[in-house]
Amino acid sequence: MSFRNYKDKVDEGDTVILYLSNNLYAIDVKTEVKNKKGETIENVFQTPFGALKVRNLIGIQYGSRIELSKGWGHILQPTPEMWSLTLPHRTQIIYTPDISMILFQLDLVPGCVVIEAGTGSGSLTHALIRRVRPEGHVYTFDFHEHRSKIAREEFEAHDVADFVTAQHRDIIRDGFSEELNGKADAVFLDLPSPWLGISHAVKAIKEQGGRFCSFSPCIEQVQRTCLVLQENGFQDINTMEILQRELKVTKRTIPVRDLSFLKHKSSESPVEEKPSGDTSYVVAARPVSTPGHTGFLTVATLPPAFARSKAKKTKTEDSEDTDTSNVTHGDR
Amino acid sequence: MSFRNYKDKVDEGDTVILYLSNNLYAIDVKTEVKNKKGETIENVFQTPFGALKVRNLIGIQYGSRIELSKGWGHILQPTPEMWSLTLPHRTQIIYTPDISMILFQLDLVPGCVVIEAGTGSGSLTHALIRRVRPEGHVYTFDFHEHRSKIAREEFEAHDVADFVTAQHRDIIRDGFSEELNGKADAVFLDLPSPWLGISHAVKAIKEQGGRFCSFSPCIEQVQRTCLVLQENGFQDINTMEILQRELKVTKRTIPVRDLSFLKHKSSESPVEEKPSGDTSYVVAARPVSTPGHTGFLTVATLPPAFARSKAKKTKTEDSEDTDTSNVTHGDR
Amino acid sequence: MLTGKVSKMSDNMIKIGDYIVIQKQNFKKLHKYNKPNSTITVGRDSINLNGIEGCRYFSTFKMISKSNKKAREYTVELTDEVVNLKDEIEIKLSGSDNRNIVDDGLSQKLTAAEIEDLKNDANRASDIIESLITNSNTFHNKTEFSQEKYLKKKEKKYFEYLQILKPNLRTIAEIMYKLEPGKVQNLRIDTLSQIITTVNIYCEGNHLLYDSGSNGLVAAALLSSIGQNTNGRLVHMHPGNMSQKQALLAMNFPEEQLKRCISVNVYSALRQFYQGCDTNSNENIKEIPITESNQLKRKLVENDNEPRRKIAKPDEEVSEPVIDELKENSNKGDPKIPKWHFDNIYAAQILEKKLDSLVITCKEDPQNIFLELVNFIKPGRPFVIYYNVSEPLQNLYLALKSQSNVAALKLTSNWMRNYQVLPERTRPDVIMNGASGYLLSGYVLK
Amino acid sequence: MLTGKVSKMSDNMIKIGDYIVIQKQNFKKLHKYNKPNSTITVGRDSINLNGIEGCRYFSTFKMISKSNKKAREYTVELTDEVVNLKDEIEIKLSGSDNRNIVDDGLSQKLTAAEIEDLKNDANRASDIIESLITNSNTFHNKTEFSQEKYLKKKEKKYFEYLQILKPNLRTIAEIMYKLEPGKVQNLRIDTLSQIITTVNIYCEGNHLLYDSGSNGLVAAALLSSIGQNTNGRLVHMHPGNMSQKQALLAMNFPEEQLKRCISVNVYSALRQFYQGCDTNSNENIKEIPITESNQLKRKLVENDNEPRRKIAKPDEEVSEPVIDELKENSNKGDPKIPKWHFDNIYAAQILEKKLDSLVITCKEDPQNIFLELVNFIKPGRPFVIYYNVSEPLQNLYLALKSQSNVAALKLTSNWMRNYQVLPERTRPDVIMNGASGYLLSGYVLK
Repeated sequence: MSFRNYKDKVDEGDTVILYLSNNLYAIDVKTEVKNKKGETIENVFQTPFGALKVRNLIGIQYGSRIELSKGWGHILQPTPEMWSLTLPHRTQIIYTPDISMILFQLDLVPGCVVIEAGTGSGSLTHALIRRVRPEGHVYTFDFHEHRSKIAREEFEAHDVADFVTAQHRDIIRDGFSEELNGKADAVFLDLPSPWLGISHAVKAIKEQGGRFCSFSPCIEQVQRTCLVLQENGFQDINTMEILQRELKVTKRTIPVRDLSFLKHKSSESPVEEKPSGDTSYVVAARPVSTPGHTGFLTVATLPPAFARSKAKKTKTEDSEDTDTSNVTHGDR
Repeated sequence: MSFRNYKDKVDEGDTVILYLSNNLYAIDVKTEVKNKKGETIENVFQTPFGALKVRNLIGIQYGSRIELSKGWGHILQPTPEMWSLTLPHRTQIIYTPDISMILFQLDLVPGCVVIEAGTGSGSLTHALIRRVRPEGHVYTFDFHEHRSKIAREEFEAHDVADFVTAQHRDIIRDGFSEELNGKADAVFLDLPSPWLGISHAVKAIKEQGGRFCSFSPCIEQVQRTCLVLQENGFQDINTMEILQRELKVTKRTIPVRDLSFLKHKSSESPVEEKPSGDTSYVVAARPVSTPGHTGFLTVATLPPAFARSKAKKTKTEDSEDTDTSNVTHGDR
Repeated sequence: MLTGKVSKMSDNMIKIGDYIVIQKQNFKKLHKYNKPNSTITVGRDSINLNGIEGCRYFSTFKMISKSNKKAREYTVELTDEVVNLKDEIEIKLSGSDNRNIVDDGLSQKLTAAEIEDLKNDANRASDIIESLITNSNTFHNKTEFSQEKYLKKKEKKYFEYLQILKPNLRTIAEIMYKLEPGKVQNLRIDTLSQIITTVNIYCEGNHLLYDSGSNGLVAAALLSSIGQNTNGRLVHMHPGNMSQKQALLAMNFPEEQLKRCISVNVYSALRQFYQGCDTNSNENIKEIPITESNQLKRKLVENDNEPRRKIAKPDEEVSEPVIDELKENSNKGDPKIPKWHFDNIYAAQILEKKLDSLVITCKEDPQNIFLELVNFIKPGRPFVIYYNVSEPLQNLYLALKSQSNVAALKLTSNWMRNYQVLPERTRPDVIMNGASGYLLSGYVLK
Repeated sequence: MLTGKVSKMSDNMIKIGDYIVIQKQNFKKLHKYNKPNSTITVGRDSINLNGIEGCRYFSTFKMISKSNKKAREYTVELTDEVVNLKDEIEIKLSGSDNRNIVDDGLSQKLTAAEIEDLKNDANRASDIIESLITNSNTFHNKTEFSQEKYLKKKEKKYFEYLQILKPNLRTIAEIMYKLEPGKVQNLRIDTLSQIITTVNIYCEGNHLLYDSGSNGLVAAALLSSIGQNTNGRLVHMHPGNMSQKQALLAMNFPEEQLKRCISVNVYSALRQFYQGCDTNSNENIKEIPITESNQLKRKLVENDNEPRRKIAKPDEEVSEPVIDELKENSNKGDPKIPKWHFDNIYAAQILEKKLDSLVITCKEDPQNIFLELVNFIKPGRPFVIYYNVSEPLQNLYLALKSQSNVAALKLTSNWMRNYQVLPERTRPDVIMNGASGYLLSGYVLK
């Protein structure tokens, strides 16, 4: 229940984040769980620093230190950002640097209605919910029935189900539901063939216009999407990529090698041919291995109905590029 | 004549680099020039810091400071790197970060035979010559007759013509000349349609195999090139991008704002509500505006003849991507 | 289920007093539309906006030359259709490459003077360009690509349409950054967007911002995410007498929302908190009359049982503009007590209860400021500090590492790339912005 | 006109004593092929190389299981044809997306034990994988993309071919960096390639390198660009008794070329230069006998009129390996005087005449080392200093800015991105290397 509003203390039913030596773990605060045999047993969470009786978390203040047999950790209240780092992966997920830009580019503020397809593991969905509450709403669709079901259960468990409707639906084939026509401020697509969802997006966006964003790992998807956006009267079409890089800060001591003494004959005792001392720097080292690509974000504005230009077909010689109905794409 | 070997002093006929307050200028050391009327006059080079009588450069040591009426500069002997920064642009040119990687990826060492198309403004050509001399050779082609001629004249003037053959030739249409068959260690293409030059590259590369590199600004060119490389039996096909970023180092003084005094009632005299002091950091600032893209480098190995796999056609459904004979591309 | 923002029709009309965005091709400009016939400058053109009032946002206007085109003075006229040069000008011939083109500066047969006359006489940009093409020796030998490039360039020069957009966080942040990144501490949109998510801003809670260099951009971003008609509040601390609020005002926030951004001088607010009075002078202290408006404010903060009622008379040097800007929101009951006194009290009351997030975007060394303000943040809550170079944050990182009151310290920087996506010409933009600034983030511990 | 490198046929044959590169799919490994039946380890496989001697470089070998496959011991057999899994396995059915696939861990009907048996019994990787597919419930519902991904993964696991390549700078630099970037100071290929061009290395001239952490990679790069049968020379200074030369040796340079890399201890060479003797001890000094070999060396350096002939007896602690490694090149005339004595004299003579470039790739703070060695560089010549983090170079930058003996100071770092180029799946690689190190470059002034 800890996803809804900030709270001071841990209650039963909360999901909490255990921060332990640079790692995050999400823990459901349930005093008891069922074991493999179906028996109800005490809920004990195993950490690298020793076992944690989950019951003991109840009532402690968020931000508190908790002692483990081989060390200690801290209990934090989950945010969508922490959730992205701890959630169970059912698909590839979108992380905070992209999520931040998606929220920004979709012009989302509390009160907006936003459509998302597909739901995936719900990483972005949590961030969308946070941004549009309390009066706005998120409609999220996934063509994978099981995934959609799990997402719904998660939203219930996180006490944010009021703000989100998660449906199993192949929106490429079936479109968003009729009742959404003209209701959305923004549409986000993370689909293998996003360009096939654009006409549905146009239907769903409000008469006063709205924003569109598509997340695609490959450039071919972007190329098709941009063409179809243009044909559908979108303006300000932009494609971008965001990479966040973490810098490792340390105090580094490095040797100093004096060579100047060699200019003069040394005294009887030989000078050691070793570094003559140390100096230290506060260094920010860039990581050897770092995310190199997540996906391209293609964003665009659908103007209000009165200002939409008639859908223009691009010139004939380009048409092969847009005739993509027979291209099949798998899940990423 | 100063492009061939290192020298100590400036001679007449040299090209020298004037380094002036972070700017580089290439100057041909000729004591006299013709003016617009065809009259021979003293050669005076105008700089932002005052006029420079070119005659006075003769005999001075490279690395020397020269005085100008409003300041001073330094005279350096040109390297291919400095030349890239000062040469007259006749086309878009390739700069040192890409040039360095091209030389590296082509496995070039003194003695190699390398083919380049097109010559362009000769930026890369100078670096190729330096790397393969004294026994190697550069063959460079351009379909633009005038450009090819100017390049030839430049190589003569720079005293490196022994190491390079610059020809006007449309190598896509006509291939490299017959006499180059099986002679090259490496082939470099900077052409609007590089994939159309690959079969010619295969012919030109030695029986013992060699390396290939193509520089293209757009991803569509890369996609076609990679497919055709694969069809032609190349291995280790890689596409990469290099961006060099300059960091601006300065000592930056920033204010320190003390707020702790507010915890206590102050004495009669009010404390000023201003920064309480300064601190300074040696900072390396990243530039606001920096090259964001030059081109994609696609590199590959052509194995020795005995180890080349038979040219495999890719599957039929991909063939539309490679049927590109009717695609026209302009100059970049 | 379907609720969402109910937007009034009038919200979509251009009104006097609105901040508006003028878009001409890719160029965007922010403008306060103060009076019906206000004039803006776009490039070298001077454009009178008379007639846009009451039109819908997103409308397109054609620029009409006032007298001759040389003067570059225009009025505007609502239009339905934007003419695309490429659609108007039919190109019959293209070369297959540029091999035969020698750039000798002689390819255009028209003289400069003739072109100038053409510009003054022609009605439409397409007419000018058509003439230029007809009189070019080389245009028809150029490749289709080069021709398009040429048209794009000319279109940019002669494009004669404007669009009026409603500002929002995205457009304001882009415009301010593009105009002069130094004025917003190089705070690029990717980094700005991450500040908002990193500290988990949403419609509830109390959030603390110390900003001394973003011209109100960070406050605008946070308040925008807190939303209209919600309970969230932002305490916006700043040094100096006046907060920078350009971006905040440009958002056209309704009064209700803008009021929940409590802008206070950092010294006054902290003095109010620690000493119960917000000026350093001990003279002229008097009881605050409990007016309706400040009582209302006090009710928002529950359990307020502090006897901090003493506030000083306004210092004569204190900024008029702030007061002016927010005059309507301030207590009309007692004209002698400026609004900022109540703001300081209000802020101190919120500080008392501690806040849910901390954002620092400063020009000063962040260390002192962070160490002071982190005390007001509840345990378990996130913070983020922005600085435009990394070194001060590296220092602070090490200082905080040696303490035990923060967790999950992370220093990050971003890299953002824009793409040109066009058939056969897809590639990253050739110029990118290399300076995104740095974020140091973490969580406050108990 | 057509000259070029004349390569002997024998250069293209795998010989005992060569360093060789073993490539298995994308994995490359460097190996000194010391004896005909030497064994290498690739992943968990142990492979005996018996039989590769005399084969041409670029040949492909099939891995043959020695006994049962569990032991993971292989011999190799020259082969003509590499089998591509995708060409062998015909896939009849693909789903259009993965919507119906639930990953419950139950999709493979074969048990782990059955798969293990299969691996031991099957002759070819394609047989194993065909069985896996046939027994999978979900494979044929997967999309073509997912199927290909699956095959790629399996191919990697069961791929049974090796290729033997001839090492060169590119492969050596890639292998060393990939294996352990820390062992080459994080010197990535883009940065390495720029070191070579920045200091304008070519076949002529004398070049100075101080390297204390690249395992010979920088020396290999510079000597490679100086070339075979040319006049260029590299003075390669290092701290400690022994130079790191792994990469230098792996290049299989001919003796003539390797000799022009004069590797010297920085202290000894500088002492020789300044004091005319290369050890600090004053005992046991004797005249060097003028042997044929050291006279030859002295001739290379013209105008040598310095009376620096005194050298000391070898210090007993001095590394045997260096001497051993280069024994054949050293003066056979007088076994009592180790080669390094002559190298120090030779280096001092070159220093005397000053050099044409300076490269520093050190683990120490670069400032002292640069300030000392820059004195040996001719005016107008380039220098470059590599360091794996920027802060020491920032410091040095400021120090040099305040002096007037260098021009065009520039601190740079690189960013390199690799791409996956495949039909419908073109994108940058999802993991990139963020640490390229930093270069501080400039020109020496008079």
